Amino acid sequence: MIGFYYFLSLILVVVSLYYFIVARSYVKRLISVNILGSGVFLFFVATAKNTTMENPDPVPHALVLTGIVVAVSATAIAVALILYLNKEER
Amino acid sequence: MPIDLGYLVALPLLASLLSLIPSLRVYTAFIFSLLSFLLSLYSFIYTLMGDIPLYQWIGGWVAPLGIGFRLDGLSGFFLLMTGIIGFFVALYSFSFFKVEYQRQGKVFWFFFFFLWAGLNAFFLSEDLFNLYVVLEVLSLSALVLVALPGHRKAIKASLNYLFLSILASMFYLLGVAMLYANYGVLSMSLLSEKLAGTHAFTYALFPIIVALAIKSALLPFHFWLPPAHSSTVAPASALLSSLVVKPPAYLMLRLWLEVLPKDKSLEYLSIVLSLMGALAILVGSYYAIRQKTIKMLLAYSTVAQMGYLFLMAPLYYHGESFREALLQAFALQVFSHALAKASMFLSSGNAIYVARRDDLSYMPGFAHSHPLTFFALFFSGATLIGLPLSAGFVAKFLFLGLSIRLGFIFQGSIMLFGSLLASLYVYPIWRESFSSHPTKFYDNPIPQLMELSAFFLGFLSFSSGIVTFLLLQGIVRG
Amino acid sequence: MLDFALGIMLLSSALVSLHSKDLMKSGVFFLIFGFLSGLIWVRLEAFDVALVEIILGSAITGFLIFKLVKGSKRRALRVSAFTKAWAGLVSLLFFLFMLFYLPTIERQDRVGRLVYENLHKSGVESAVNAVLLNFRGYDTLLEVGVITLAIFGLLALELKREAYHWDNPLLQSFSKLLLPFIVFFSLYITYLGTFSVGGAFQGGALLAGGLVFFALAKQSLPLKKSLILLFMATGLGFFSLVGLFYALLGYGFLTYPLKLSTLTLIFIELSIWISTAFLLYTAYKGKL
Amino acid sequence: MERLAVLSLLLSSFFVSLFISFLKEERVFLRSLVNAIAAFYKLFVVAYLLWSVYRGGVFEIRYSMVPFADFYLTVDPLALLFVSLSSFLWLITTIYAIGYLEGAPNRRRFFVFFNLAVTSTMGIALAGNMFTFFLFYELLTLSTYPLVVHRGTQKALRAGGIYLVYTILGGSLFMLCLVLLYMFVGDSTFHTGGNPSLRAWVLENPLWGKLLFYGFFFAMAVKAAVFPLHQWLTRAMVAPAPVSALLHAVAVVKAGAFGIIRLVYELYGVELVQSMELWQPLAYLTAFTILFGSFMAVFQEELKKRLAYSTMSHLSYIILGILLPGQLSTMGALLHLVNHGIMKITLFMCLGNYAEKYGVHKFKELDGVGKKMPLTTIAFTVASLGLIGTPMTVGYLTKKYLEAGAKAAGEEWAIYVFYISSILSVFYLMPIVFKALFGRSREDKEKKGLEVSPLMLIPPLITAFLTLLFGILPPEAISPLKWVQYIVNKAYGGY
Amino acid sequence: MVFEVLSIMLMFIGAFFLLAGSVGLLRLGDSYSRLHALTKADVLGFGFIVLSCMLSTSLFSNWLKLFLIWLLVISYSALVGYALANRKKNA
Repeated sequence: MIGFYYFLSLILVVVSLYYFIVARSYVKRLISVNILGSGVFLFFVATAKNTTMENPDPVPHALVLTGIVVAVSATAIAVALILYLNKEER
Repeated sequence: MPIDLGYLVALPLLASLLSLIPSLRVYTAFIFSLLSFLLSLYSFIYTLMGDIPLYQWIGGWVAPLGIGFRLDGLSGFFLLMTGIIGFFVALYSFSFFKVEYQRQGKVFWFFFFFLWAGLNAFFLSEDLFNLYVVLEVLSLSALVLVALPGHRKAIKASLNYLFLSILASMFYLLGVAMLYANYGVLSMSLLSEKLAGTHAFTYALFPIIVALAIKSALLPFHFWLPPAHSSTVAPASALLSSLVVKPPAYLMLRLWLEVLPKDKSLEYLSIVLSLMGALAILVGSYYAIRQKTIKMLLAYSTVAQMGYLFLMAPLYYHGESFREALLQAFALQVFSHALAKASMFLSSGNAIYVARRDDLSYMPGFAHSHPLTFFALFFSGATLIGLPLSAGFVAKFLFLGLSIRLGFIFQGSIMLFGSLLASLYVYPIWRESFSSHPTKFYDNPIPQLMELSAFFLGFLSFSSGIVTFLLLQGIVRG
Repeated sequence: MLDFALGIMLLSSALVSLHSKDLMKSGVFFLIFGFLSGLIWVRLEAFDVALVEIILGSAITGFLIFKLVKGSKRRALRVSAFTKAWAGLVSLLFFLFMLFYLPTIERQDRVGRLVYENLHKSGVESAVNAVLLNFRGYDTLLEVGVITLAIFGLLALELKREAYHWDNPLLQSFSKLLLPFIVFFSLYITYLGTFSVGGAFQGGALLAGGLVFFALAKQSLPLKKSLILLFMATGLGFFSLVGLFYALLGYGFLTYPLKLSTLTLIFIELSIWISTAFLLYTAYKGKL
Repeated sequence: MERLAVLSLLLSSFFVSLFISFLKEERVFLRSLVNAIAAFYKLFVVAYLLWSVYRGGVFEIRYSMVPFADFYLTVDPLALLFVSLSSFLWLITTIYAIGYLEGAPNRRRFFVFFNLAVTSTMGIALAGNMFTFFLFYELLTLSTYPLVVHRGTQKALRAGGIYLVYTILGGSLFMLCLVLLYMFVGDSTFHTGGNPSLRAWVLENPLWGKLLFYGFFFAMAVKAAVFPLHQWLTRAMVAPAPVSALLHAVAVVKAGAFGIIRLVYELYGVELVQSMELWQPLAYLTAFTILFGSFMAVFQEELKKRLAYSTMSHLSYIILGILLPGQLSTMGALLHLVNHGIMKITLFMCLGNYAEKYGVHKFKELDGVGKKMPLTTIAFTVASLGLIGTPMTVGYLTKKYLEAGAKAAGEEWAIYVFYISSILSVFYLMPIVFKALFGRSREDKEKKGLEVSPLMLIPPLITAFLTLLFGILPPEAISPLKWVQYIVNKAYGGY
Repeated sequence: MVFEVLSIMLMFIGAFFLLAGSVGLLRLGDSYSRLHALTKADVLGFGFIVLSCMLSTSLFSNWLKLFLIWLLVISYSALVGYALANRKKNA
């Protein structure tokens, strides 16, 4: 069951990497980065579950929590910059 | 008596928050930049005398559970570098933001101290995930500094920089996740024992090395650096070019020398990195020579100079017996380039302040009108080329000697050729600042503090060659 | 069987969101992707992460992305066939590379066992929050720093653009009615964090959602601008001050003595709660 | 106390240059005062060192500056010869420069780099091992470039560019050889009879030893303007007179020659050089340079270019003297190191006076200047006679020893080279004197008062007088000849 | 025991209404009627599921929480329905 999630995170990372490079607009590139992030976090949480203990290993959970907050803050700045560029274009 | 290394990180953070209050801004900026400089100086002196490597576990939780600060010769040395450059750029910015970019001046200090805290945190931390968060702090604050001027070119450059640095951070995180999945440990000191004899880490190494290459603008990923470093205000580009690009290379060296055991795939990787480094030097210098504006020239020269650190990758791999000399050469190359580049960017800031134009042909004849800025440009240019008495020369000398002793003729010849190329792109700056062509004569004075800080940085980078044995004592001890 | 279904739905929503030409559709599917990944976290018993993912990862990020959808041109960047080819090649190679890697991961309990053994010394019952606030408190300090840095960076760029809003009487009255409950509920979630699922970031994000909902109906908060700035800075300010305070006392940076740790952690959680809320609220507003 | 003396020798001009860089442009008097004080202090220290080294005192400073090599300054008789020469001539040139640059723009920058250049010359002289020598050798490049490009005109910038290309290429070659030396031999300190560990290594693998020797030789030859590498010297004549006087008579070119002396006598050792037959091809090259230099000088229209070519040829006198085996030729070379410096500096200063007073740069503008400026012309004549090697002048001494050395070494062809060169030098020096004295008189530019400000007139007269004095003095009296004899005795056990 | 059977039965009824709502969303042509299906059927289905959950727990505090959740969802979907319709009319 864990192997499936590892594989799923792998696909997410690879697909979003492809679309990151091929993205036509900044919004698409931003979405692909976020999805890549979710893929990596899935890998982390799958590792958390991959233990002999009954409840999962809390350290990756804390790390993913930090990762999500960092990803959100980076997205917030990216949004501001893209808004500036869009406004500038018109 | 070792101080609590936490101060080195927490104080600049507090300073950045305090600098938001308009009335307190100038005082906090001065007091805290001085304080942080003294702190890094003290930690450097501690590496000379105290027992190092000094481990301090945050929250009292030991290795696998908690995060630790580690202070050894190399990190102490880089803390000193950050302190010196941070302090002089702070001095420069005091008068720079009085005369120019007043609006940006208000917010500059917040990101300046954040960057400083991030750099201190990076050189001290020894936990892989913690380094991810610090890398993110560095990229975001550098990013906003790039976007500071607010015109379209700066915003576009910072956006490209943002995307590439998020991608690199995600790759780095993937590498850390893979290492954690296989070895269940995040701290570097524990990792080195666990890695001995296994092969799984080579998989995890690939995303980490790619991420670090992107962050330090190694060749195929260097497109974001020139527009980013050249489109922003002078003190910001000085900080970016001299400090923000260095930590990834430092981390790569630390991983290489201390954490990763010898492995076939590592050898191939070192060869690939060395090739990319060589290309970076050649292409970077080629573009630097062709540039018309001084800031683009300096940005491309950063790409070239960073190439040296990666060029020597095979030496890190094979040079087990010369570990100490390699560390010293690496540290000196980074130190001299950082100081020289910071002084050159600050002087280019002076040039733009006087001539109101960025391109090289309009660079004012500094030799005639502003001797101090001319000395800064002259001495830091000499350090970039690697002329003696400068730490750059000692670094090149060490690298050259080691590459010949270990039989890497290719690396040695590229290193020598690279310093010749460097003189090719530093020469136009000297020539322009010397020419007494009438259009080049501007007598409006540059604020005293701006000239002095640029001069001192350049002079320090040049004369640091004399005291190299003192600077390197920390690295020798541990 | 359920994992398989969730996985397929997640993958398809990601593919549609990435591939579709219409930006609005890719935005909507990105939201769906966020909720589904939240569900998958729940399936993997990572409840705290599920909560954060759904509130922060998909709702707030989705909302920020929707701000972009209207303005952006579709064809901002030129992408040649050559880049498509090498991008495909690179991702394929990376896929194969990772495929070889996956089998090397074996089942072992890593730092988790240590966390549970030391849980009683951390002053917090919930394992994830213990790691987050005490064992790896330094990470969280830097993380709060990152989000403060990002939002102040946003403000520094001083975008003049007015945020999207919809002044409708029904929305105004409803949001006015709902706001107190949301504030109370987010406080409850933050407090809940000390001994079970929940925590500072989740509560803060929830409150941010409420505030955004309130501001959506073109109502501005009755607070002064400097007060909002203060709230935004409390997270980082209080946390680092506490760290320094304990360092001065001689315990060491961010080291809480056993009997004081629960109290300090609660105060730290509250400061993070209030600062995350107002930071994300300003991220929506775009300016103070 | 001894360490202080050596260090102060080096640092006195370094701190002066640092102090001046902060001094405002207008503070002319303070700047000249500081310069003069530093010069006199330096002379005093040199005198003290001369006296105490003669008594057998040993002065040295050694600290490990770089992980593998150390910064080593030592005062041995050879170093003292060069130090006394350059400090004396530096004093002369400083006085001359203060006079010459009266009212010229950015003198502040000029004197900063002027002092830096002298610091590096002192460093080159005092260097105890090849690493320290290289440090100051490159610092010399760095400090002389701004002096060459001082005026900032397009021509000056181009000349500076070429100067940089040559010196940086030479520097890189030097660095490569130094790295090889340190990697394979590990130590490069100078010993009177040659570095023992180096000799052991060279005997082991002769091919590498030969390559290393030629590498070092050509790296130095760039500065010593040996034939293929001399273009920068003639072009650098664009620099102001005091610069070309001090640099091309004393500092830059002599540094190259001095380096070759260190290389042949103190790094490789004379026996090794002769036993490995290293010196023949180089001797032919330098001989060709002598002839080429003198030959080209005859046709130069620009007066300063003419002197540049003559410097090139006279430098190769010194190198040829070093390369020829035997003590006599060595003495001749060391003597010429000093004599050429004194004579050439007089010629450059006289040319500077002509250019300053009547704006004379070309040969054809010279006529009638001699009558208006009698004293300068006398100094010029005496110095050019010395250069030619007429008896009773210092030049004659060097010629006598060089020819005796060549005969002792069994290389008769060298004697003919010296003869031809001195005849050629008659052709390129005497016409200047005759044109100045007997050319058409010059009514148009009637300048009252003394020919040229005293500050610019006295230095050439002093040096011209010295060329005569040292020529006439018997060997026992205190003179460069006596010191050279002392060096050779001490180094090679009796002559 | 009765409660378990009853809650499973209610769960099925709720699921059935949710199915009806989503089918209505897909099949019905006009956007207003689709909106109608979305708000009415789904909210009813959700009500039944909440009821079944309430039956399966014994704690009174859970009952209260579930009831509040139900209240929130009802008012929220009404508001969203109104907003969508309003936007559709003005656009």
